Amino acid sequence: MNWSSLLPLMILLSSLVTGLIIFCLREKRRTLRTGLNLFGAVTTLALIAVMVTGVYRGEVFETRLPLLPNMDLVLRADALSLLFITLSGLLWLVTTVYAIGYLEDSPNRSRFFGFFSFCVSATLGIALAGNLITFLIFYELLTLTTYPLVVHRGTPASLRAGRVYLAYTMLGGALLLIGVVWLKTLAGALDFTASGILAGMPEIGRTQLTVIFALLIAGLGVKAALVPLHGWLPIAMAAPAPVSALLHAVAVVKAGAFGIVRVVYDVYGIEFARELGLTIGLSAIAAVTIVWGSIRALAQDDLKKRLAYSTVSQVSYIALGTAIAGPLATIGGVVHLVHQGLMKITLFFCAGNLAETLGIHKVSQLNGVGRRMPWTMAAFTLAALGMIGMPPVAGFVSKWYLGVGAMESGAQWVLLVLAASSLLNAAYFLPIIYAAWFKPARGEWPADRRFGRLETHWMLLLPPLVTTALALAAGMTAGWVVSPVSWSKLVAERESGLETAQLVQLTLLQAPLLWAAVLAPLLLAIAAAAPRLRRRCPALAPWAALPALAAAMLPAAGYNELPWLFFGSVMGLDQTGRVFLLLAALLWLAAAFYARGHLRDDRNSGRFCVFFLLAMSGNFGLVLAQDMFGFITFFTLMSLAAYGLVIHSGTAEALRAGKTYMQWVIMGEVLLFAAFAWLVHSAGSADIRQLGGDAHNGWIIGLLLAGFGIKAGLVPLHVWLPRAHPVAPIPASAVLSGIMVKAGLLGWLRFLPFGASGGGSVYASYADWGMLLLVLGLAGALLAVAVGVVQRNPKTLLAYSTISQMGILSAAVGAGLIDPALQPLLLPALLLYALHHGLAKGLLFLSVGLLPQLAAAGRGGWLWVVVLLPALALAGLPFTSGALAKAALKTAAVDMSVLVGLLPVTAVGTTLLMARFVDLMYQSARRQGECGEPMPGLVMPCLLLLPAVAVAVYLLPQAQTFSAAALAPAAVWAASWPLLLGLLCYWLGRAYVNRARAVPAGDIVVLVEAAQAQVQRLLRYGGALAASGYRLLYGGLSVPLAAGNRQGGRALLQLQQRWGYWGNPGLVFLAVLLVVLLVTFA
Amino acid sequence: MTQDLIYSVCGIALFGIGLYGLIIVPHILQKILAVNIMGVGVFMLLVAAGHNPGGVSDPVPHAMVLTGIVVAVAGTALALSLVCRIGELQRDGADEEAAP
Amino acid sequence: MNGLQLQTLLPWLVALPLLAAVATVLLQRLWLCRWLSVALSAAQLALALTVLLLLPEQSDSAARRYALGGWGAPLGIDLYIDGFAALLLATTAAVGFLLSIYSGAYFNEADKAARFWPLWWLLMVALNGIFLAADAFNIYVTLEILGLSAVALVALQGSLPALQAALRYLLVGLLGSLCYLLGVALLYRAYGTLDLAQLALQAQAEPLSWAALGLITVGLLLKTALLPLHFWLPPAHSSAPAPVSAALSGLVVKASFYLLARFWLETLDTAATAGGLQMLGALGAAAVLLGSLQAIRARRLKLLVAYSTVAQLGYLFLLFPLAAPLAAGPGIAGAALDAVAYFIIAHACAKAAMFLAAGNIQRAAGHDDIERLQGIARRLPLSLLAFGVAGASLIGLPPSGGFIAKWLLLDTAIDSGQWWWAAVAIGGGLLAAVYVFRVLNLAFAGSSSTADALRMRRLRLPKTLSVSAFALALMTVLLGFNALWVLDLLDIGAPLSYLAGETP
Amino acid sequence: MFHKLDGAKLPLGLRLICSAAIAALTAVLIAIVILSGPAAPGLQAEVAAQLARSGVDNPVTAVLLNFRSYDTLLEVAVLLVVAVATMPAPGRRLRPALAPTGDMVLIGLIDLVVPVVVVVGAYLLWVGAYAPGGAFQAGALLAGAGVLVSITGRFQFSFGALPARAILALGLLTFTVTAAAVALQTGVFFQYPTAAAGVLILFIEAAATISIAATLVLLYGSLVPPAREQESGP
Repeated sequence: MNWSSLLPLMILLSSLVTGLIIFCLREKRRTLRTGLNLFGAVTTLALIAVMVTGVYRGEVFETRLPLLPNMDLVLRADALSLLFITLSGLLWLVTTVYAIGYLEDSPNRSRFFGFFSFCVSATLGIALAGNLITFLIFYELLTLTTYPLVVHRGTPASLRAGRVYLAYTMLGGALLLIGVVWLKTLAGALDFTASGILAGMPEIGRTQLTVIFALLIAGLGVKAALVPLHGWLPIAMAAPAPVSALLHAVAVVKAGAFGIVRVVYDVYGIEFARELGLTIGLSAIAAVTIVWGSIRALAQDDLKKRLAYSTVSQVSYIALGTAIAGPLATIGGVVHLVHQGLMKITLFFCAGNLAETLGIHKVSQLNGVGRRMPWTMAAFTLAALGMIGMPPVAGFVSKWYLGVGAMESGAQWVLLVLAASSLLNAAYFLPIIYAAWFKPARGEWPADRRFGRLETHWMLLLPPLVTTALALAAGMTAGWVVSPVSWSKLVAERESGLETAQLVQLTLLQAPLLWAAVLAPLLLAIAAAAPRLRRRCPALAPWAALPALAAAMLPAAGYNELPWLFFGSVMGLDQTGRVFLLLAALLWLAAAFYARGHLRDDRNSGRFCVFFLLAMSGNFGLVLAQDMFGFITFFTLMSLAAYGLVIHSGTAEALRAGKTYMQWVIMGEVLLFAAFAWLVHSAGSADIRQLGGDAHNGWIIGLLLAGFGIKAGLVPLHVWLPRAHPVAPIPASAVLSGIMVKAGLLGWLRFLPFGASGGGSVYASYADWGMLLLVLGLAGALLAVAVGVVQRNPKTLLAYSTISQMGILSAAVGAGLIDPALQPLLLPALLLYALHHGLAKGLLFLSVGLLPQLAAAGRGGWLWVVVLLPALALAGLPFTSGALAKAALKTAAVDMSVLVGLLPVTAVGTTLLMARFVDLMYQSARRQGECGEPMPGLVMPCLLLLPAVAVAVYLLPQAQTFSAAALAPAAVWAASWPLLLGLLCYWLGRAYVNRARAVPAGDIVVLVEAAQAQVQRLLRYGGALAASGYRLLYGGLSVPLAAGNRQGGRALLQLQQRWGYWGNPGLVFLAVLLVVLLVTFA
Repeated sequence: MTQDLIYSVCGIALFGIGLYGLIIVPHILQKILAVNIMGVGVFMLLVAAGHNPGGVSDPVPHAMVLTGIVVAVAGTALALSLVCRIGELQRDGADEEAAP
Repeated sequence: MNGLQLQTLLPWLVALPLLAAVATVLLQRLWLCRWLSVALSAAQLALALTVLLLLPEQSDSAARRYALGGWGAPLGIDLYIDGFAALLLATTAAVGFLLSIYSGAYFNEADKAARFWPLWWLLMVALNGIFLAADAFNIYVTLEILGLSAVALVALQGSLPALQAALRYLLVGLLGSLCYLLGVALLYRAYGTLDLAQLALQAQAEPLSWAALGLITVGLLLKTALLPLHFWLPPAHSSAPAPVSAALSGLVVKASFYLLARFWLETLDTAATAGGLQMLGALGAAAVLLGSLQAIRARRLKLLVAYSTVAQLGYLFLLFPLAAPLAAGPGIAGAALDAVAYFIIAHACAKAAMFLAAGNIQRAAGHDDIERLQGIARRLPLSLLAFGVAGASLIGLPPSGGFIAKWLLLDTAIDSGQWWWAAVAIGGGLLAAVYVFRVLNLAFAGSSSTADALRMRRLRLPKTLSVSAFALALMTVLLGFNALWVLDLLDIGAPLSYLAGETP
Repeated sequence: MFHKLDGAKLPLGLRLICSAAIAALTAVLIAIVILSGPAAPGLQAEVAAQLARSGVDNPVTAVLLNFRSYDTLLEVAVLLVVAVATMPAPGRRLRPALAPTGDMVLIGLIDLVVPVVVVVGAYLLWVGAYAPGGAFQAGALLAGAGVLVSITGRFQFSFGALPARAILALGLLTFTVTAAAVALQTGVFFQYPTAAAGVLILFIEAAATISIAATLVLLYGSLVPPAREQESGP
């Protein structure tokens, strides 16, 4: 026995001994117990750290104790076990702190902490188990040690929970035992080996192996809560919060999942398992579990139960990743061990905090709790977003790998499952977040306890914050050597024998300004968490956009490569990016200045500002990102932050708009996720620069079109836009319509096979998609005019105008897809158009806020230029930026007769809309009373933007190609006649338009919502049906265990009573005597 | 039929009779006696097995029977003393029930 | 260790408890009895362990045989030891040691204590005698000592149910002994010898040996309380004083099982039939299931534990079908014995611990009605922990002796192609979980009025009681670690020797 | 008095079945015994061969106290078990079954008979070495005398007292110690030196006789139901 063979044992003992000592302590020795607890946890962690460094240096740690002939108790550290023990050790420490705070002054603490330590010991044992038998031993031990924790409270509910828990786990343990023994008789010692034990044993019957596999998975599936073996998990919620946290995040469910990974990879061997066809079944079960758990979670009002069902769903990601059986999916599954642990423990901590501090147990009681407990709810929100799969929280990373892995293994349907699960996750988490932050509180909390200056006891507050930070860090630093993902990569490499790891690159920061552009608003937003800074925030916000502006203006070459961030983050500024960054910087700058004045009297200006800055940061980031992860991360950041902007006013309308917005955002995220996963797989890299045209297939293009189409307001995915843009405060509307929708366009430009050189044949298959996009875009361009022109609210009208303009851009992109030959010219044209539209639309929105000034404009009619110039530019008045953009588009799409032919028609429509807009503004301005007092500080930003609208487009290098075409006399005429025609039309139809009833904003979504109500009723009915079926299936199980054997045993009892007399036993004796004699006679 | 065979058959028959008594006869004293009868049957069989017509008979079964008798006496005595104590307790119990 | 011969130690294993019995009869002072007994128990343990240590050096079967009086087999009586016997001896000594410590604190009435110690030591005499026995009639006498002393110990409780249970136990024991003796008589008649080894050589498959085997089997089954004949066990074991229950359930029933195994698989193996072996297995399986169900139903704690014994004994009988020579090769038979021997040892420790814990609870609460025991854990945490740990072993949860035993059993069952016995073992484990946790639930049930009532009683339970119960439970756990050592020992002398393909 | 101990009376059908079963069993056993022919030759040859070394002439005694003396030792242990089990609590006396009687005839008879019994007992003990007789027979005879003495109330045994216990344990103690002590001489338990075998056996038997007699008296006494207070009156 030397050091390296003792270390695993010592890790185990460090928690075991702690538990033993604590067990012997008297209840009153509080300080000593706390000290011991922390000491034990820290010691374990330290030993784990020693081991990790040792393994890193190539040492082998193995404790081997003989147990039975040909069977040893083996504790060994490999990559997979290190991952798990590190997680366990870390979360133990955190949970210990939490539990100390949580259980203050409650009885039986020595018992609790004793078993708590035992439980950790068992988990560590599971992690370190070097063969199936050792694993089994600790697995059973875990059952035993968690039971006292589950029933700790001693209430009837918890006792029942304990019984159910035992019933399930004991059955599972028994199945596992049979499987292990059987396997052992066939295959010997069952030491975990990287490529599986069984692959090298062809002589074993396949049917047997299949049955054994089923037994093992069923046994492990109980703890991993695979449907239909998950019934214990929600019931076990009766346990105290730290126990739930530990049960769900680390110990129990993870033990099951971990076991599944071990069995599939290290016992069967992934290749072999797939050959046997075993992984299909497992992945199917996992998929069903994922979806079913989520559906059940939807129906729960009890917060902890909802989280429990969420666990049911989430843990199966691990099984799914394992079963998909590709190296990347393995990474996803394994890393989800860690990620889910971090996030779920956070959620449970938070739920515990709510219950402990405010007495809140139900989702329905959560209204407005975000104000009372901001830190807790912030942690909750982040973790929940991670669960949904929002980057950059850790959950995204695992989903990412799972998706890519599924593609790699040709299991496309998994994407569907992931998408469905994400949607469902959102459906049950977002209402919580929404209620906590945005709904007003309903009077008193059920049981409010005060803890001085903090919102709750510091020991309760610290752990969730730490785990959230870790979850966030795990997602952000996915590419770092010591991140869970890299670790999982190591595991996956070992398991599948494939090289997937990247070389570790040195950090390259060639263009620090790019980072500054992103970080400036982000840091400011974070700083604004402090109340004192928050008040200053509006004043500071504009300056945060300056680095971006500088970056867009100044020439800078090269890329920032941060391999440890995400999956190797790359930031760069290419031509496309530069245009978008310029647009973004200008708009955000102007909007920020505008907001300073606009929100001067708003009580919540600080909050607005935080969201504003976050969205800004996301927007800059997505423009700069040159890798998919960066792109989607910032894209998500922007989308989510924009939610805060949309609902800022808090009116019913705003809330409804926010809801619609969020639904579509989530949908878009899911679609994009699927698309990206597929893309990364087929391209082999997440780096956009290496994205060849041949990486795509029809599905990817379809997903990209739909995913970005939502953001870009592509008909019929546009419905959120006319609702969300108008209700937001004016500066927010400006950036929403001006630049944020352009993110969709940018996405297309970046990820569609656009502007890339490629063979003609590859593109042939994209033509259909291109045609679709073209048709939808043009339809949108025209229909939006029809709907927009009857609007009364100028902002809604502008939103429809945006849809119309984006339709044109979409159609252009579609044209590019149809005919790749167009692309070299089309790309700069698109950029020009985007810049022009963004600036003009932004200014138009800002101008809406100037109404009071305009109304009082008697003395300065010149202010109308702020309204008229962008309006005319949009309409395409010759020599304006609009004329240039349109000419460019026409030139570029010269071969695309449909587009070229319809462009003037859209110009007519745009003119109509703009005429209507100016008319509306004019009408409003005339009715002075409605306009209110003019606010100071609004004019300046508009004036700042005005020259940009006028000339910025001409300054672009891309403009040079087209300026000649735009300034040619024919072009001038071509630009003029639609304008004139439009004005004429408006003049003719003005009376009708003024009388017409406005189509409700969101047009078709109204119909959808009507249908939705019906669907919801149906769903509720279906849910009830499912629930009753569930009771039918499982209700029966708990009854005989709980109510006990009252009926079944009566006959037996009578039998026994009768046997108490002598007669029957005597007879029995005789019978036995005769039988024995009979059978002994051969 | 030789002499030892007669004894053997009788021994087995006695065993059967004892068994019948033990199982069927309700009274506890009779049961105890039945056990003794069974014992006697076995002893007879043993002694018969040691019978050596025409020669010295085998002393080992004799010794075994002697030992067996003592054991049987001990068992019987213990059983009887238990019966006595049970009877005593039952009588006390009956008294207590009757008293109030 | 040349000076110390294994053989010379064997008679001391009987003589030591005999002398102890005499000494405790003669000593008047209670505390003297108590400490002497504890000391002698320790000596007995040391003796048994020394035997265990010396055993591996003796591969020759003659070296493990001790001719009392120097006469040798047919005429005199031999003592014989092999791995199986040695392990059981060591188990007896170890469990006996802890039970002695416990009993010292448990019996505080002069009268009971004065009777207890001699009877206790005579029980030890009988147990050691049986494990060492190599003579069929000698076994009869030791069986009688065992039965009578056990009955007397049960009757120590003095309550009416205890006396009635004792009486029934006594009659059953006598009936069993007489059946056994009848079988021995038939054997002597047929083969003219009483020595087991010689019987094994001479016995043939003929009606007389079949009848003898049948009678011996029924007699021993009755004493082992295999399922249809188990009716006497629950009342006797549940109404006895705690340490007595522990010894009865842990050790005494194992003695008759040990003999059954010897007769079926060694001495009269030629007469053993496949049908008989399978039938014993089937009865065992039935015992596992029905006994567990009864335990689940039991209202009283000690009754629950007693029924659990009925169930656990069922496992042991799986030895017969698994070791059946027709079923599999010699390796499997050896594995089956390994499994069952481990079962015996693990169950001895676990069940003793459980009964001691139950005794503590009964003493503290004044009753052992399970429903009324809520909140008892707060008062007797260590006892309940002991109960839980021992229960885990019964369920077969690792790491415990019970787990290893179950593992080996499953292994053997699957290996020999008789998977249905594996199903029995698994099912039994699950049922055991149900009844064990039924009790453990009490530990966590909220404090009720009972807990307060207990506090009112203010009965200080001596620490020794709970600590020794826990020590036994701990032993059960320790057995779950290095099983190799135990199993290596077991193979010495190839117990049930034909299994290894040799005849003694 | 024992009604509650009795098993329920079985129904006739069951009794018939039982009887049939037992009859069948007995018949089978008898058939087997008859068919299996004469008994195998026993151990008489071996006994005869070794009798000279046993120290006694009576083969049964030789088997009992030398060849198979281990069994006999355990037999004495069985008696001790029962003695301990039925032993009255310390300080409690066994009650005489009859009130001390003043019947002169009875007293005279006892005075006459008891010494004779003692002498006969001693003879039986001694003759065991040569002819049927021995410890158990002698002990039983002595016990008879003891019972006589105790029921007439002439003498009351206090079995809880130390001397009585000593007497009860004497047989086992002597036997065990002797068996172990000879091992010092010969190296084997129970292997008496041939020369001293006869004496040692007699010594053991004497001790055993006393214990057996005492045990039997104790057993008899313990069975006497304690008289009820009300009924013990005249």
